[in-house]
Amino acid sequence: MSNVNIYDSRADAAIPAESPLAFSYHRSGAPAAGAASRVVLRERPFLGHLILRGGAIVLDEAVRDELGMNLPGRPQGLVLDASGERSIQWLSPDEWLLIVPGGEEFALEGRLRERLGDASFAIVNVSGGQTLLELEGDAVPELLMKSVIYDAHPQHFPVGKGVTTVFAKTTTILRRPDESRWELVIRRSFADYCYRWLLDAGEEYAIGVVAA
Amino acid sequence: MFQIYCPYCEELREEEEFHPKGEAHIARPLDPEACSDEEWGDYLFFRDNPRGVHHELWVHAVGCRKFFNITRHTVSYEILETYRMGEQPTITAESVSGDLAGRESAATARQEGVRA
Amino acid sequence: MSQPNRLVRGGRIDRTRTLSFTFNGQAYQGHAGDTLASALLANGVDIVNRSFKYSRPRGIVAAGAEEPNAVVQLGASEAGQVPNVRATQQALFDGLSARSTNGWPNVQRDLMGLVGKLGGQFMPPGFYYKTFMAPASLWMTYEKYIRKSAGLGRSPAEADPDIYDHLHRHCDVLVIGAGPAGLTAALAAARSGARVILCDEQEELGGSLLDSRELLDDESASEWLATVVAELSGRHNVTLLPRTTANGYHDHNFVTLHERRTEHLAETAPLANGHRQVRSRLHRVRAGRVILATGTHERPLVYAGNDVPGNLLAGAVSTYIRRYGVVPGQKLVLSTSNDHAYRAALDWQEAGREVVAIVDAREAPDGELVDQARSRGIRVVTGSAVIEAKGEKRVTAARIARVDLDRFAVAGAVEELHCDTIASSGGYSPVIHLASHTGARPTWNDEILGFEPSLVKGVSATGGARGTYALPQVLADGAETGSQAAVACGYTAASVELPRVDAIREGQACALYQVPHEKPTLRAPKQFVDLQNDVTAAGIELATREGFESIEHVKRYTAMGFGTDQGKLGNINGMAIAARCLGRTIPEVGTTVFRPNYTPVTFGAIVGRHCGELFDPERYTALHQWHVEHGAEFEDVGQWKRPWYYPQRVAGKLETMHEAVARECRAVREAVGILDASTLGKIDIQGPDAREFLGRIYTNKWEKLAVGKCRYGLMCKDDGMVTDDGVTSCLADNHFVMTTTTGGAAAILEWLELWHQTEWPELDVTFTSVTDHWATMTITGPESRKLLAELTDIDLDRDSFKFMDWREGKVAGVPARVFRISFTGELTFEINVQAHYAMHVWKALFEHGEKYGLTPYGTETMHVLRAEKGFIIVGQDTDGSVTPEDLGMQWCVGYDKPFSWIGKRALTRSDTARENRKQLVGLKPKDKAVVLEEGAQIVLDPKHPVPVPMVGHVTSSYYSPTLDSGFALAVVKGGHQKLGETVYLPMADGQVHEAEIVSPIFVDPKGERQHV
Amino acid sequence: MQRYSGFGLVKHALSHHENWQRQWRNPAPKKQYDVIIVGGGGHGLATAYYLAKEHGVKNIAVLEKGWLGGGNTARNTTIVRSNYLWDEAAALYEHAMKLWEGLSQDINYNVMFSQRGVLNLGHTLQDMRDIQRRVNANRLNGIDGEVLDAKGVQEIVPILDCSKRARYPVLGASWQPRAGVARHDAVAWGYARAADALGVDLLQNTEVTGFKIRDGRVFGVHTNRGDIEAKTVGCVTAGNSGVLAKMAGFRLPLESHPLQALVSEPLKPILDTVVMSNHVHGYISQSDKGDLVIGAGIDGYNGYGQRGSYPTVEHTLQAIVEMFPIFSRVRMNRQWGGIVDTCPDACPILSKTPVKGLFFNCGWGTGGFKATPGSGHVFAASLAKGEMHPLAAPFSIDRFHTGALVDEHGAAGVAH
Repeated sequence: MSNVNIYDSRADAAIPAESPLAFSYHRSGAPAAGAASRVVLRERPFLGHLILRGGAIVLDEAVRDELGMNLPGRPQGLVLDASGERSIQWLSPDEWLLIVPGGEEFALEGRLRERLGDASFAIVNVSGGQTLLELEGDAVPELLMKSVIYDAHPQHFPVGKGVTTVFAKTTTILRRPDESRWELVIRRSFADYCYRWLLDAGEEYAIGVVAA
Repeated sequence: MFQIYCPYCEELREEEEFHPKGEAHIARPLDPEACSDEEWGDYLFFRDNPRGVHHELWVHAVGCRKFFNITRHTVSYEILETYRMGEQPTITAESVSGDLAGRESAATARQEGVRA
Repeated sequence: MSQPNRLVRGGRIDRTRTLSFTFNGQAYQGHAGDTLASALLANGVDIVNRSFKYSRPRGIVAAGAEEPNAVVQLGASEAGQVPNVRATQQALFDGLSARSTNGWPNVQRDLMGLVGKLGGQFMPPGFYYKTFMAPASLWMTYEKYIRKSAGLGRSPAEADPDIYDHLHRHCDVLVIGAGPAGLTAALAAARSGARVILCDEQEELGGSLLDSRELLDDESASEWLATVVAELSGRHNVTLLPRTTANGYHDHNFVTLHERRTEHLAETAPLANGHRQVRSRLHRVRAGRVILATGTHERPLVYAGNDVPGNLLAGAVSTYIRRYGVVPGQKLVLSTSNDHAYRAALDWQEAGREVVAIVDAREAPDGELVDQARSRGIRVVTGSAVIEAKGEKRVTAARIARVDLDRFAVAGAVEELHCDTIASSGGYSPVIHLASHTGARPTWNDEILGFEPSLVKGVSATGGARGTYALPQVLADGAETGSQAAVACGYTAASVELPRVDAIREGQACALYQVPHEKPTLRAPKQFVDLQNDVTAAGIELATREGFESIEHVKRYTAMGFGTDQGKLGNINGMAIAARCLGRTIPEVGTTVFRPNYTPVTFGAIVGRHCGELFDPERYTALHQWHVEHGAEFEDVGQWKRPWYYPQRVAGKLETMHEAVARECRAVREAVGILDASTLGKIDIQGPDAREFLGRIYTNKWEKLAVGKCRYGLMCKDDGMVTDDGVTSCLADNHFVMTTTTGGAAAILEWLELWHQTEWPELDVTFTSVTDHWATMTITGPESRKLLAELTDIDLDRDSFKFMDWREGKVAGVPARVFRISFTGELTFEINVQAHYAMHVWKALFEHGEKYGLTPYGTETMHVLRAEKGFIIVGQDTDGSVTPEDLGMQWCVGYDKPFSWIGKRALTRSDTARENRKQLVGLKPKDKAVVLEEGAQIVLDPKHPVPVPMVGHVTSSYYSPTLDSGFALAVVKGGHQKLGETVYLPMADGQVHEAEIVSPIFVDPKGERQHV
Repeated sequence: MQRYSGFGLVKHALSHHENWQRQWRNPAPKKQYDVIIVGGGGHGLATAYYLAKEHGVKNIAVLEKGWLGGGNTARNTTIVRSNYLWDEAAALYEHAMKLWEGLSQDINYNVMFSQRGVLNLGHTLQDMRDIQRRVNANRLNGIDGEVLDAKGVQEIVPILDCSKRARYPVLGASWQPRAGVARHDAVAWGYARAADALGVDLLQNTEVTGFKIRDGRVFGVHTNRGDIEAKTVGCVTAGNSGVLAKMAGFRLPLESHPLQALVSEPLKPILDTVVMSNHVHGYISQSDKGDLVIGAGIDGYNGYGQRGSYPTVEHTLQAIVEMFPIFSRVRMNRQWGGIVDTCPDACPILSKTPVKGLFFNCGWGTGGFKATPGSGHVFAASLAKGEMHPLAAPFSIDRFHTGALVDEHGAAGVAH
């Protein structure tokens, strides 16, 4: 759709950026991951996050051409590209979350907009508002059981699935990009709460943090 | 606590992901200025509030953020169906009056049970 | 130390591990595997408590969740106190310390007992409704003493050192109860591949198999049990949860399981591998199918003196002997209505103690166990019952007699049998509590003389829980039920080979609840129905005489079933007694429905991790650390922590709020201030119909707002009342960004979606929250342009970048959108950058801002500055009953917009269009030193007697450093027509303030400063 | 009526309690009454009592489909207070408060009205503004109350966490000393006994299945025990008002929601006042028996099931433990739910209806129990005169058409 303002809000690499967890690392620290750690948490900050709105049929082709991925048309679908660096996730029948390496999002938005022309769609850059946490380790399913109300049993939550659900007293997007890894996409203003929650709930698994 | 089938996510989800938004199918009058005060008040405030089969509006607030409708029994709390915005229910108080009448009276009777 | 009642062998306890504990300060020993109750019985402790109302000595009656008497205070340390622990469910651990909850000076010699003995007669049910009324003024004093004598244990006085958590579990089949039925059910479901959870409230799985006499495949039940548990625990698809009570069954198969993880180890949770562990855990389970394998509770018989220590349930006697190796006495009399209870006598005899007699209410009992008893030489007295227990602190004798159950009378001579223990059994009640938690009404079954559960969708019952009692049938029923449940979840049935069990033939039981006494019930010695609440058969009879005919009335009037045991022992006996008194049958009297919890659950476990600093999320902006480091005090706004003010240290002293705010206000009006405004809700709106949508949702017009321009908008609900406000900017023709109030952000996004999705889906527009994406820094004050100019490439010239314009450009090297809007009335720039860079920009502003006197200010200063300009805060100056017109904001209402926008129609309703509504005005206190109280009520005649007619109230009030005076915003009836009039504000301290109604704009009424 | 007294109790004890009279009769329904009250809860029984006592109406029936006092009267958290914000609501609740103060003596039944005081806590600056506004209004309306700061609150409730450590620290409270709690069941039974003594027929297990209406005027009801005639019918059926309105052919501006409550196990006295917090959402008192009585929030959906959702209970206990960390090891005994008819403005409806002679008293939301005597008193006067009592008049159904709502949750947010 034309007649929108698209704006690259990402600054030059020289400008210092702070991840949503900067204050949390400062205040709560980051327990080192060790051999006993049954959960390891790693933040992947500063990625490009785009919200894509519109009809699946309209968007599918554009996404495939620009990203080489199919738009997941089924609910809870999550698709990654071959590198695993780019992903697109179903959020609602007319809403998807695109996550790409930081810095790619503006150009991608431009290319998608150009390709989609006057079709009915919207793209919103939300990169500054969220961050991605990776969880690995054998106790992750149990830690998730403590934290999210959604059934994260591997049988019910296969690789390639992603949901928006309740995390403690806030919300998260929970994704399973591969067999060993789970991802949480959390909102910036709730990031500290989520971090404190994970450290607290993960204490019995000797949770370790690989700080960004 | 309910488990609700979201017609957009196409699976059963926990009630905590949803917000109830009151009676379904309350259409805003197309020409509000033509309404009398009484008609406007009726639209704003007056509700069916049935004891039995009820159509209600919910939103999958922590999920797909879509509004949709639930047909639910307000005594047994059984969810009879969920359907998308713009659709009409296939189950109504009238359509199940035979089948549910028994269930409802049983449910009503439950009210008088002894509470331990 | 000796344990006089401990057998040398037998039971499942570990005699090699001796544990020390104290009860009422006295040291005792028990063994690993004991409960506190079994250890107390082993040590010959008869009196464990004093009763609630009559202070009668009470002993242990049961061996499980149904125990009404042995409710103790646990804990050696103050923080480790736990009130009202049921000794029958508390595993013994080394160092355990417990006390009785009642009894003064102690349970052995209790002075209140005298009161109970002498005064008991004056305390029939409901006596307090009939007394303590005169004089009325004394009730609070009476109440103090009533309260003092009530209650069981005491609350800890210190905060809980332990932690708790929740697990959100999902499974195909949840099996509740790991007795024989539950085990085969779980096995069948598990073998089919279903995800299974099996929980049991006891310390170990097995249920009745733990004290069973039957052989399974020719071996003791524990052998078979061990094999099954081994298989289940080896399966990936099975979760076994011992020490876990299913406490609540909720709608759609949501079940709460309370797992006690450390209560068997110590009073506060010990560390595990150096880490804290949770004391108890709540499993919030959503199950495809729920199987109730909860077994039965035995009913005691109701006879005179049935509360004297030494009266036990027959089944409990067996449990203590067979499971714990404890015989709770020397000489036993068993009073029964059924065969099953004969086991208690057989077990007693096998333990080497004397069975004085079995007194059976049936005329001709003929089951296998009866034959066994007779063949072992035990005296069996038929057609009779124990009509009274003698003894005070321990049973000394049983008075037995022939009873005529039809006529409810003693029918023969009374014989007194010396004994120290009376076991009784009046039959078995299926444990149906969970099944009735969502309102399903159990039905009476005359064959089993008990209530059967009625089951909602997705729930089945098996074994004793549905009245199937014989072990072979129970095992088979469990397997069948488990298999069906798995199939219902989409799995294929798997086979379960059942162990061979020789069935014991049992004769028909008879219906016996209250045993008749020679004297009529009202004159007989007390016959207890509900031991915990001291409810007697006479009390129930009296209630029915007084017209309490509904069983619910009877229960409420007598308090039957309202204890911490929730009437597990007494309810059905009580119903039977009420039925007899009313000449009705039990089902005619009613039914019994239970409420969660099955057994009480620690608050901490229900709260889980949601306490302390995780009670509610604290939302932070990207600049939070800076605020903390610069000494900000914070205000809670919704979940956000917003800087409230920044007290500075001046001459070694920290400023008061008043001083800090005055300084911050002056900085803004005279130089430049900076506010972190990131918390404002921001919604990105795109689509060709975005403009149309805004026009419908806001009160004012949007069709002509040009790209690059901003506009203030007001939102109403369809009742015409203001609900939110904010500035919305046109980024492009089809692209807007809306700001909302901090607290309203989520609700407004949902509000927009509601209208779009339900009423106007044809409008092509989308809404996305970008609140977190953008950080917003407001620099405001006469020096703000100069400051910003040092950091930006944007042309800040007043003619090219006008008030209510926005521009894109770099600020401190960061791409930014800058909005020239003002909430202070001063020259203002709101700088929005991607939040990752907020700290960089903020610090850069301070690097350059020092020379201009850049001063951070918080919400308090913001409030003062906006109020001086008459800008409202929705939720403070409005309260859901205020229209745009009441606010005098007709300039913000598009009366002639073609679409009848949300809220418009309601404005012309008769009351909404009325004159003399409360309207927003300014108030100038006559004494400028006075800062009126926010919430002060406004009157026209302060001398008017109470009730004084009120015409409005103060909504916002501050001291203005600019005016050097207090000032306020207020709503006043017809205020817009009353400018210049004087009103009065009578305060609690007797002072009456005078104020003049003025325009709500106190500073720069022409709005020149923001345009400079 | 046999008068109750301590002396009488002794006398009965000496005769083994064999001579107590029924507290109320169990009469057969008559064909016709002057006034029928539908609903035998606290409000309905109070209405009947005051009709008989103060308005000389002798021929009254109360129709109860179950057992007396078996609805919300039996299911609430027993809090009584009158510190409402708006003049109209404050006047009605204060009217009730004055009746509470002499109620036990008036009906010769100890309703155990314990004026132990109620604190409404404030946790945010806006909470405190609202509290000041309300207390100032209360004072000018002649209702007791004061604004306390955190220190003042701490003095009254030493076990409350008033520290700044709390997520939402206590900033202060409103304090109404005359407020308190009462024994809920006794209120229903006391009114029932007193009404019965004045000749009112209390008909239990009598369910109204329809109204007899001719020419827009009511002249009786259909019941499961046959038709009963009366020219004046007052419906006081919280939790069923919408159902009855539908029988009479109109709708009401209310919805019925679950409201949950819970109790702990009985404890020795630890909490001597009522503490309510709207912000963290929990309210608590300790019953004379020792239970902590805790009220939860309303579930957002319609429900007649007398139960709500579990998270509502969880949130409430989180709030309680947040306020009282020492209660973490105390255990919850029992939870239950009631059905509250809520109006859009959190105020009741006391009103004539489109059917002449048919009056409704409903929509009390979470505020019903505390209003019981006042509600019955003004409703009785309205039924007797055929015109709404001045204190009831602002609560007419009309207000939902004119817009004259009395918005008790808009500003005060304390409608419990």
